[in-house]
Amino acid sequence: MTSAEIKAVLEHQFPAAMVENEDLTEKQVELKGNQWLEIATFIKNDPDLSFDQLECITGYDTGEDGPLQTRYNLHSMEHRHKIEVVISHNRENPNVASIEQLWRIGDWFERETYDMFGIVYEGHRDLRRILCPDDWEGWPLRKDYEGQETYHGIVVQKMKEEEGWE
Amino acid sequence: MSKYFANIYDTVNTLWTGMRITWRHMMNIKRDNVTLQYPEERWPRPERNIGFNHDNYNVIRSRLHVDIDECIGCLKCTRACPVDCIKIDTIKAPVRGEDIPNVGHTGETSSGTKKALLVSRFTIDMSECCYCNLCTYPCPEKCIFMVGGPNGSKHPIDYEFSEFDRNNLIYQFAKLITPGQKEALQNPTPEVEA
Amino acid sequence: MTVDFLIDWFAAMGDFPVIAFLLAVIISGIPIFLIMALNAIVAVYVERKVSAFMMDRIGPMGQGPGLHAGKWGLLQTAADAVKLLVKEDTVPETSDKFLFKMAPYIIFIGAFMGMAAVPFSSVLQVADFNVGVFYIIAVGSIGVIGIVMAGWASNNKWSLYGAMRSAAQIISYEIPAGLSIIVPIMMAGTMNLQLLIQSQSGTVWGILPNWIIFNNPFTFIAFFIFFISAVAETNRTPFDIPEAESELVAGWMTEYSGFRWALFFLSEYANMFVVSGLAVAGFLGGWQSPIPGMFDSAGWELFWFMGKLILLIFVMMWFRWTFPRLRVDQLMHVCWKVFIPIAMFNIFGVGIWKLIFG
Amino acid sequence: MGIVQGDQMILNIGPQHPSTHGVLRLEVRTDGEIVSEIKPHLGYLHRCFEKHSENVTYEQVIPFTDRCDYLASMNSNFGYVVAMEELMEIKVPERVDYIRIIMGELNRIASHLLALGVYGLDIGAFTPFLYMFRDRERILDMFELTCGARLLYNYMWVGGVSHDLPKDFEKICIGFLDYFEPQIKEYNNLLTYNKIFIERTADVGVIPADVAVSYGVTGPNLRGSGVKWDVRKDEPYSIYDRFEFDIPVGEGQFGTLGDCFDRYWVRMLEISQSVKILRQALKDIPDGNVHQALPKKIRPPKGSVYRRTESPRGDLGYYIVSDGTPVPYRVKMRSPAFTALSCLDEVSRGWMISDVIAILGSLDIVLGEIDR
Repeated sequence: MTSAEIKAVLEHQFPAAMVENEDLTEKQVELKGNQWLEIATFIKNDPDLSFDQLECITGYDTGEDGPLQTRYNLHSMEHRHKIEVVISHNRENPNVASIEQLWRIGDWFERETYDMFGIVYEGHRDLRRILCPDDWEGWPLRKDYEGQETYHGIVVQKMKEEEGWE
Repeated sequence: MSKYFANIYDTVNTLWTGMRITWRHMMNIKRDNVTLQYPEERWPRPERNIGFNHDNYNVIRSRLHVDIDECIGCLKCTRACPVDCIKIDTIKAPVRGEDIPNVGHTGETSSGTKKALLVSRFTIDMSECCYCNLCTYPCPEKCIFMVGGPNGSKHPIDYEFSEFDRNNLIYQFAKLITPGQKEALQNPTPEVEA
Repeated sequence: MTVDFLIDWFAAMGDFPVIAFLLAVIISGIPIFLIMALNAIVAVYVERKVSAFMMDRIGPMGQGPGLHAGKWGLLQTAADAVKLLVKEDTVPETSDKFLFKMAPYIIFIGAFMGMAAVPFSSVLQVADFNVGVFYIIAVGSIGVIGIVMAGWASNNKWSLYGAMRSAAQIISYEIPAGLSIIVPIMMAGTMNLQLLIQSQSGTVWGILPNWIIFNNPFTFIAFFIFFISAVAETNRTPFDIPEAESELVAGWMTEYSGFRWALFFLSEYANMFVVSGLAVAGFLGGWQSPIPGMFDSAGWELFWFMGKLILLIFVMMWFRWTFPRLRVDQLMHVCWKVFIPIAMFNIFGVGIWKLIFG
Repeated sequence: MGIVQGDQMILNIGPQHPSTHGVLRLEVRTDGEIVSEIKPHLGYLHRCFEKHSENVTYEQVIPFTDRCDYLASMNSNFGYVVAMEELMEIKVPERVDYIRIIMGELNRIASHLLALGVYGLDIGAFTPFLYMFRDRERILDMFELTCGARLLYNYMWVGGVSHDLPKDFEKICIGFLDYFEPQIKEYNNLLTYNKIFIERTADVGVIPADVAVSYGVTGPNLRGSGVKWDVRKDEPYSIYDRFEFDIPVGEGQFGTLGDCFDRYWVRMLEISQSVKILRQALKDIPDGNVHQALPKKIRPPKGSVYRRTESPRGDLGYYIVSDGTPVPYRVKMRSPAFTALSCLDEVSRGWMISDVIAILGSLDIVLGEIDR
């Protein structure tokens, strides 16, 4: 199926969940977060769609004032078609349902996105930081992130600055 | 039962095949040996005659080198460096394209470009360099290169530049300029007026 | 040149039997230790070279006469030994220090005692027991105690795994080794190593030397079972699971360093020497010449014995650098389901054979 | 750390361990030798690839991609430039495509050789490892000849490659392939058909096809489970659609479909397929200028692209978002080893510690790519 047809199926099934977004390409579709688990279950199990492979979850920060986004690249091994689902989150309290139990790789992808953006995936059974240390502060890939100056008493030395390096 | 013995036969057979291979290699060690006794013998560095723009030079990436007399201080290499290991400070030359002998500044590059800037500092931290070669391509005078580059004939390829002190890996290429000379160059007017 | 000879000799010099006994034992202990050290130094060098040649490398070339530009790294193991002796001897803070320090000696003593009964020639043997075969098999298992002690005392999970695997492995492989060494005992009717070797003189079927391995098909199979079990008992690849470096880092030796580790190393190579010596004595005619009736003077006896022994040690190295490693359960499978049934069958077969042909 | 039952023990494999292929820590809960749970702890090699990428220009990202999958840097570069070219809609000259495929396939062989050799090492066979390293060295020599670097190449650029091939490259490469093909047979005789090796790998660590897909396992690991999926064939990028080659899939000839042996065997077969592609590419490679399509300044239009390519470890995806400036707004790397490692827990439950090492080795992970 083409992306347009997939979108049509989604619109038919979940008319309330669709969000118009002009920034997106025709391969992407933005959905509301509140129905996501239901939609995910549907597109995974529906024989016509059958998105059985979750290629990638990308966290995305639209800017210092804009919302955070999670982008899911889905692919169907059976039908060989793909779609990218975009879900926007409130910047102050970013959360969305976890799809970790549908696509098992979602476990680590969601942990990674949580680690980098602080997006909370509700229902995830083991939502911890994965790449950064457990006690790291802040969400590194957000645009308003500022690095820690000390970590466990280790001062980030600006030796080079003292020597005249910028 | 026959499977049991077939298994044992299979095991003995395949293990014996493997042992024959190692035996053969051991017997032909003179022919098969690939070890080089490093400090005494070295692998020949590959020579090739086409590089960027089909110039005649070796593409081997070893140590960065700058021909400071050619440098015009355009900062293109600094901008190209992904790890910011090149630092350049420049002073506006009093007269464009003129030699300043007391600081060893030459006014023109070998290709005839007149220098407007005097490079007072050209530092490369080789311990940070990631050997990506990106700084060498934008250089308009081809004065920064991995040794063995366009001027390979002048500078032999050198891999072995380990140091005991990390600071020795910060290479200074600019001609030494004392603070007094620097000040004089930056504020040339008072002297002229006096 | 047995220890009995020395005891008699000292006893004849005066009326102090206890002192004579002690002197004789100590004096005969020195050559054993020298042989062990020399064996380790040479075997490690050979192992390095063999492994290198099998891998298309040339192995150590530096340390030798003339230092860096020296010849073939002949002094490499000597340099290693010096390095091990001057290395810091670390004892983990949380270890059981007494056991930790004891373990290397116990393993060493096991190997050392085994060496005492190796028949180098018809006269060169430190202790000529009337139960020599049994003795070697018995003292060979002392090492297990040391290994378990080392693994337990290190207070390290990897060491513990290594020790447990090792205990299971060595105790299991004692059985096929023991069962297959019964075959030469049956053939010769003695457990004395000298008598066992003497019974293998002459020829069999006119051409082959009358070694037990060539005596009948069952003994032929028994030799291989014994040899492979011996490899397993010395913890070498493909049975090196107690120290499997890609799984258990270094197994029960993980926490050891310096001289204590050197003792483990020494014992490992000494164990290889002892089990190969037993295989040679039991199956390959010991110091008997391969061409019956020729080259059998005293010097040749030593030469033949050492030649056969070195050949077997080489085969162990050859195994090591060719094969992958088995898993614990597969190791047990091979032992209990393959070797032990065949070894049992062999004893039966040899008995029948002896009844009919012997 | 969870509650430990009386007769269970928690064992830390790594971060410093010979068989974790880098700095990976596995928190293994064991019952004797039997593994009941594995918790992988990542991040020991985290070098902030994605954060770095947001602070350097597009061409400066390429040296960082080298360092992600340091065993297949060419393929890492390849994935990035393919994604960038899709974003910028650049058509590269044909010669560049051929050069890229030659380099990518050579690097695939090199990477697989290392994977197979190290796998032998994990199982305990030392010698095949060195034989394979010996041959990998020759490939690295060819890379050195081409671009001056042996491991981290920075060779593929957006719109081209940094250097043209050296003059005699075709001859040297064909010479290597002629030398190399008989070696595969020797590896097989020495390691693959070895009964001990088969016993250690067959039936061990079975990943059923549906589990593999659900865990996002890709590349040789997925094909080892019998799924015929290869981005080079199914979503052809560059000019892979011009070449004749098969996708080897696991058959479970010595055990169950999807076991460690299948994954190993698929890699071995893929080496032959890469040789096949290389021979075709070297035969047809056209002349041309490799710098023709290099953009003066890389300033992609606003937009985003997700493109995956087939690296030796599986689907290597790049998600690149551009805001019209010369600096990327967001670069996300979907690393195949990351997804492959995530299934380790499920696959190795109930197996022994030795098998965990075997399974981990068969997944062919590169920590540089997992931690990025």
